[in-house]
Amino acid sequence: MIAMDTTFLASSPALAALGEITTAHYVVLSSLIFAVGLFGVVTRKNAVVILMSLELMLNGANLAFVAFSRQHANLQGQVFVFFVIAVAAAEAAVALAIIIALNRVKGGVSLDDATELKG
Amino acid sequence: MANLELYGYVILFAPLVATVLITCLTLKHKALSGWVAIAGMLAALTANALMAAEVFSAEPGFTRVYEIEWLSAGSVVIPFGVQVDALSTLMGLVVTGVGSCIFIFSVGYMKGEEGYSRYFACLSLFAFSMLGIVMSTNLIQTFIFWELVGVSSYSLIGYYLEKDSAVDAGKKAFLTNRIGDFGMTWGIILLFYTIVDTLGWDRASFSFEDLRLLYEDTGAVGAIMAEHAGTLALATLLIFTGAVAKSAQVPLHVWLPDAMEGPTPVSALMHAATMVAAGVFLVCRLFFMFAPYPEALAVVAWMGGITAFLAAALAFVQHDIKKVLAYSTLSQLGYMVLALGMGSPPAAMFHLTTHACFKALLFLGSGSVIMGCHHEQDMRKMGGLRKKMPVTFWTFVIGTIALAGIFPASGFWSKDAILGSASINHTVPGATFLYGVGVLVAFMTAAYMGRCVLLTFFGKYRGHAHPKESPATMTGPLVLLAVASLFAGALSLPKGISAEGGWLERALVGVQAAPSWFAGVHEEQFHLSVAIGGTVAALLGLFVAYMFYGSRKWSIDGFVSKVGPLHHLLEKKYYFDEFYLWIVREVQQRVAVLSNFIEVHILRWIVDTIAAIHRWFGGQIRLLLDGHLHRYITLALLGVVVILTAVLVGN
Amino acid sequence: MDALTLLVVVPLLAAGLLVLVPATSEKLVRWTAITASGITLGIGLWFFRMALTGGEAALTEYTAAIPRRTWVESVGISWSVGVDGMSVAMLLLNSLVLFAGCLVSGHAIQDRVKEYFILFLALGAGVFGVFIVKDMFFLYFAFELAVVPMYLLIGCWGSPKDREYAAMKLTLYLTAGALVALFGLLLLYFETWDWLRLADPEALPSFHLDDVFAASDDGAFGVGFQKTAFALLFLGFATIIPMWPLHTWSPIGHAAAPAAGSMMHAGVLMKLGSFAVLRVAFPACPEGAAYWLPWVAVIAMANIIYGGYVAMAQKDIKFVIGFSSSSHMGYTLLGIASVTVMGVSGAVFLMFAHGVMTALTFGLIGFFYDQTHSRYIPDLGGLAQQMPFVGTCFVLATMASAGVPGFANFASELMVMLGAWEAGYEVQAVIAVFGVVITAVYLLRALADVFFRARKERWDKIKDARGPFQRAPFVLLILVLLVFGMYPKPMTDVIKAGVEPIVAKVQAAQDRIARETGEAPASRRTAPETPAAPAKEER
Amino acid sequence: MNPILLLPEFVAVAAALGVMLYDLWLPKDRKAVLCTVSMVACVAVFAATFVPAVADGGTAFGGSYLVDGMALLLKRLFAITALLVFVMSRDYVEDLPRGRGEYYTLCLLATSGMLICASVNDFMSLFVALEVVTVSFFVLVAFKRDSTKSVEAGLKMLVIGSISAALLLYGIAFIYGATGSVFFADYRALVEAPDFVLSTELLVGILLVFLGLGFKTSAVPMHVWVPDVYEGAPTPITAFLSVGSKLAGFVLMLRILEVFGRSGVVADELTPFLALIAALTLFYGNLGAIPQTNIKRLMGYSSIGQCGYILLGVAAAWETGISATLFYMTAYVFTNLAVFTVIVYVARSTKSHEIDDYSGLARRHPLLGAAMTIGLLSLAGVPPILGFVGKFLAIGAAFARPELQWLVVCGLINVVVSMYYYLCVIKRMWIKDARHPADPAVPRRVKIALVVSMIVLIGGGLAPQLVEKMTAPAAAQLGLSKTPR
Repeated sequence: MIAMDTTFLASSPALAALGEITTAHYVVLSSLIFAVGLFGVVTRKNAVVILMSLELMLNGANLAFVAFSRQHANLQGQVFVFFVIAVAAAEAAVALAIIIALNRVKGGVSLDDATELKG
Repeated sequence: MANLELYGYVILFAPLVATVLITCLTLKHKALSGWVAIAGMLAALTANALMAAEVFSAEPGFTRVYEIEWLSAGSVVIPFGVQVDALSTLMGLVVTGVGSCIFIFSVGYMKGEEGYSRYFACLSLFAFSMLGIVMSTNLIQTFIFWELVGVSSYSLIGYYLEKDSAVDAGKKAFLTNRIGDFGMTWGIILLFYTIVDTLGWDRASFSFEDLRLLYEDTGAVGAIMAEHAGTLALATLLIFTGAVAKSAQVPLHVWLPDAMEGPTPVSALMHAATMVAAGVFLVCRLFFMFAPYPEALAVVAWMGGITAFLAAALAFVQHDIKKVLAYSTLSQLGYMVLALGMGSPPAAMFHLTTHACFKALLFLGSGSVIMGCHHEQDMRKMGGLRKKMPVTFWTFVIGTIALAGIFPASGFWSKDAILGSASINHTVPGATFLYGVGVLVAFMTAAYMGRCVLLTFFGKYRGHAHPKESPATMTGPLVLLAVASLFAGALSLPKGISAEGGWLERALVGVQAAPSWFAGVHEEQFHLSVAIGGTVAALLGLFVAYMFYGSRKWSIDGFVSKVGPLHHLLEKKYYFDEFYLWIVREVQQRVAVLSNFIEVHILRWIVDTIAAIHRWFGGQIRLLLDGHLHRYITLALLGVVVILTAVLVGN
Repeated sequence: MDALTLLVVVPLLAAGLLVLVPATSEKLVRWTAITASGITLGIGLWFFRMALTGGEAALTEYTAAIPRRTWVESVGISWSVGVDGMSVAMLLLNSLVLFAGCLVSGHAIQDRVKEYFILFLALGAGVFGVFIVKDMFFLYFAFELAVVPMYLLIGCWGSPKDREYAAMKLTLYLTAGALVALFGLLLLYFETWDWLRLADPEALPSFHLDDVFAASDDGAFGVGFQKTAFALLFLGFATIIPMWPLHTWSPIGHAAAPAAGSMMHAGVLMKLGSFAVLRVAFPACPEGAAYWLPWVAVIAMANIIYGGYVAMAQKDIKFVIGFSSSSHMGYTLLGIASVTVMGVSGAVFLMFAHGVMTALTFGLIGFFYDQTHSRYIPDLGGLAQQMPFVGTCFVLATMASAGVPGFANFASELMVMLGAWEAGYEVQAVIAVFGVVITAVYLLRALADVFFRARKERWDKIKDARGPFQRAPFVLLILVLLVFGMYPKPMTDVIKAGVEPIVAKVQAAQDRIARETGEAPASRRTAPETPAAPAKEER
Repeated sequence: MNPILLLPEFVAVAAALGVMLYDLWLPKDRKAVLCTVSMVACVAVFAATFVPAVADGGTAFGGSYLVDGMALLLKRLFAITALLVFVMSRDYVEDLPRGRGEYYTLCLLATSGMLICASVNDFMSLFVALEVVTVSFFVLVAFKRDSTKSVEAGLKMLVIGSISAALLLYGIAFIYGATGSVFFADYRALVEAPDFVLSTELLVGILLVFLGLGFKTSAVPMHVWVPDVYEGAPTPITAFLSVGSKLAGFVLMLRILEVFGRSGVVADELTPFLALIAALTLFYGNLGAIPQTNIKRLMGYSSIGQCGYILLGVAAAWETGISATLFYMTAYVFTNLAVFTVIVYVARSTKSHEIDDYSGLARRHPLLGAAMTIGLLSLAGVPPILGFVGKFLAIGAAFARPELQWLVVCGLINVVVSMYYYLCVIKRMWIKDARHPADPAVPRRVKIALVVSMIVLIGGGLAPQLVEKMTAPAAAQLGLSKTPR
């Protein structure tokens, strides 16, 4: 997914400022963070941990936004990030509420407690 | 001659009207139904008589055809109408004449029957169908009524619809005739399209008269026809199979004996006098199609001869009086067909006419006997009825004499005509042999009829009922028919007896096409030798019968024991029925079961399996979501990766 | 509103009214339905009279006078209807069967009368739709509309034993078939659009058959395309004919359905397929037809013989008749395949005759089944003594079905045989003739075992059809059979006029092919008297 | 810059807040008033879309907010959806132990989110609007917090939803990276430029966005949550999900398709991608539905299948295709909501969602029976019902693209498959004998709602042009190719 040509970065005026570190590095980093989050979601059983991994994924995306924003030298990306953070906060709140509810009805927050609905 | 058309349609539709009236109005009022039917029949008779007056007074070969378009599509036109000529008039007279007698007889015979009205409705329907054949102007129309005759016979044979034997007999009759009709349809279509292919659409037609023109054409058309003689002959023989079934010739004869399940008047009218003669009539009607092909005629002749002999032989081993008459009918029909094969339609028609009279007489006589003995049909339980029912006895004897062909009864003349035509025929291979067969059959006929009379009327009564003479409505027709049987011979006294030769012969001159080779085959001379031979044979037959059953000088059992296997063969009716049953049960039914197997276990199975496969997939898919969120996530991400790679690799 | 549209509107409107009628007032419900179907019967007869007096010209004129009512413009759906001789015959058939069906149901149906008649009328409307529309969208629309109510009719009022399976199978099978046909229709639709766009790049597409035919006449459809399209259309529609081996839905469907259900199903539904083939597939893809029909002529034999023998092995009277239907449809197929005026007219005439006959048969079977609750032949027997009237009618129906002269079926089957031979299918013609023998075998057997033979006490309680209300439908149908059997000319003339242009098209295609392959054109068949009128129309 | 364009959204949000406040001083037993208020709000929203200033359309906030034919149509559909959902919610909510006020508030918030979705014109508002809808639904799904099923459903939806949101977001990031903008206007200009070349990351971005939206439209592979959540969620919410949230997803799909699909290059990439998804979705939904015994679960699978059919039209990606899609959505709103209304009220009497408990419904309660039957037949695509026309148009539109005809075949096969399981339900209602003698009590407003839906369904089926007159212009405005390529 991240094996992309970065020629489109060539014309960026920001390159000079960045010195060695190109947008490509940020993008790679962001996708790594995203991947880590993904990995966490797939592997962990604890709902709370999964929630954290989800946040990680979002933040991976955020990093990409910021990087691109920097590269394109416009603020749209950064603004977007604020929106994402806000939304993520709301989502986290709801998520925690749900997890608490789960804990109340199931006495646990492991995903294995939630296998009643199937087929 | 305009009113000829009127007569024609009256003859045709009067019985139909009767049928409709009975079914729609008078079902409840039995007596009335009977008289409605008789009225219809008499109307037809009158019209027919009027017609006869005009037709027979006209010059020989007089023919009028009145047609309307019944159906047309593409370039095919199927007409419908009435054809008025000597042949149809004569046949019409037989049907209406004998028919009237039997209708009246039925009033007495069927008294008190539950389905009285139904009986008369069907009887009128039959009359309509039969007259339809007679009056028909073309092959399709003939076929239509041909089938209808089959239907009405089905409905009358199965008249006692609670009796299994009756129902099955009806079915048998219908199906056997269907087989004949199959050949007939095939023949008609083949004939039609052969003409289309060879002569083009504008010459193609179903009408007898158009076809006759083609066949009798001596010019270009005739030449083309000659080229395709093979196909045309085949078509002719296929059409003949229809006649074979209807006139119960071997091997399609099996239905006729069983048809005796019907009420006796029905047997008399349909299965002796008229319906079964339809085949003979058809061949006369189409004789111009047979005449050019000696091979075809040979087939016809042999079929007739064989039937005549085999059936006569069977008549000896019957105990049911009606069965005896039935087989004698078979053999007499064989006679007529033989005559046709020998190239003498007039002789055939002559015998048809006379036979209609005396065989109807015999059947009605037997009917009267049967009623007298309270519906007992087994001759072994009769005997000595001579005193108890004199009228029946005498009329029956007259009928027997006529049938045996003893001078001066009508049978003598007509049989003589047939034997004569056989004796002088030089075209049919083995004609002389067939002539011999004819004489032999004459002997057998006399013999088994003698047996029948002796068993029934002489000796002492062996039954338990109290036989007494039948009412006038029954004896009346008997007398009428007896007179007819005696004097019908006058219709066609051959040359040498009467000055100008056979009247019927001359009237039917139109019937015969005469290709060159054919001349003189059929001219009806009186041959003393033939006459004497026939008569001697008949007398001999009566003598033998007397020795066995009258004086009992010769032991029947001893004789039987001598010819054991032959007797057994006769008892088994040459295993025809067994053979057909085997076809039906073993072959046909197996095919049916096999097809059903394919239907259920292959076709249906395939469809159901397709459905089952879908259900199975459904079951598998639901298992994907087993409730574990991890599984879900993995599935989703897997899907994402697969789809992305698929698309990205795709381009 | 034109009378044709009325044919669809009246039943639908009646169904709509029935929704408002309280379910308790069953009498009102029944009479509404009967009146509605009566009106359609009137219209049907009116059209038949028009065809008789005015001939095809009158019908064409009438059709031309009906405007195209644009429905969904952007995709070219329009409500436009029309009749020709062929559809007039079918309209008459459907209105007859619908009317008779309503009468029969009038006393046969006691449970949920309201729902029953709503569905029944919807079914009728759908069938009428198929017979009159000239728009492919509505053709499919009406087709489905006719199929789906059958599900509930069979499911709710059918015989409990096998109704669920039968109903489901029938509905899914026919829908699948319809969808195959739909694929073909869409092929035609877009091919036609391309053709329209040649003339005017901005042209909107059109589902209208006239446009399709115009494109076809203009040679817009390549031979390959026609082969594909015809194959799809034919396969799709052949499911409901039903053509062997696609027939397995049909007999069990007959068996499970309630009396009037089987009447509509066997009497009319099964005719939709062959009608649609003649109405759409033939004129649209003559080349395809010319290419495929010889195969159809072969399969028709399978229908006739196989169907006959399977019927012979059945113990259930409804199955016997069911398989005999698919056997009879073999003749229709053969007639269609012959592509001669004689054969095709015969096929259409047979559709009519068989429709009436089989409706009669199922009406009668339903009548005694409602009392005996057994269709198992060995159980029955001697019924003619308890119910002479029904027995008589059944004998007549059997005779008609066995192709006895005097009934319309004989004339039509004869036409088919003549047509087949004319087209050069001699072998098939002979086999078809033989098929009549087979038919007689199993029909007479069934007849004898059900209605004749010894009286059985267990059936002594059942009642014969009494009074005009119960007898009317049977008498009506029998009369129709007899009238057109005794004197078929009026009907055949009407049908012929409608069939000729269609046949002419395909024959022209056959001749083209023959010229190309260099062999002599199909031997002896004659061109129709009237040449094919190009189905163009000012747009 | 004319904020009046947002009137419908304003109304919705105001109503949401109003309800929340009003809830504070309403006595416990009079919460039903809130339902009435919400319904009035929906009507107001519906009316607001007809205010000339709104109906004329236009853009706001520097072009990041767009009101065009499609937007208006969808807004109206959302209003109707919400209204019908409230109609069926009232009694249901009365049975809830607590939080009735919040229920209505959240529904109205979700509605406002959908309304915004209909007219987003840049990715920021797209993401926010989407999340507004999603997050509200997280809460609503898990609303019965003592019910294990409800909570579990909430959790599952939450996790899958967040993952898809992340995917979406990452896709947007890619697009932003490739183009340097988040405004659709810029994209339109970009792709229509003659020198436009499709870079891999732009493509990947677009695909990721579509996959992310697949979560809302319940398209494979993001459909995995659907059956469980549909079963676990409170029934009116299931209804809302199955219609509102799905349509929100589709309107966004269409919007992005409209934005990027103007360039043949992109369209050629998208068509096979969407076709693939459509095919998978069709088979998954319809085959999976066959063995179901729980009506809500069945409807879950069915809604996956329906999504497949809508995708048929989307994949076709030409004017008629979009028009067909909009048509299908319109039909889908009334159809599905009618069905779910019946489900809600049957469950109130039988306390069960087992399909077997629908036995004899047609006898027990003709109105519910008829509504359910017509609804299911409409889903199955049987004339003369609105759903049939929608299906017909969608299939026809896809058929126009020769490279999509294999997809049409899949569609046709699934028509038969889906007809099977819908008929199985109908069979129980009509043929089987009743299990529960208890007749569901149905209040008048619900009866009215059902009758109206039925009239719409049948009337629309007989005269589809009435609906088509709304959808076709809306589709035309999007300016996609007028003929199939």
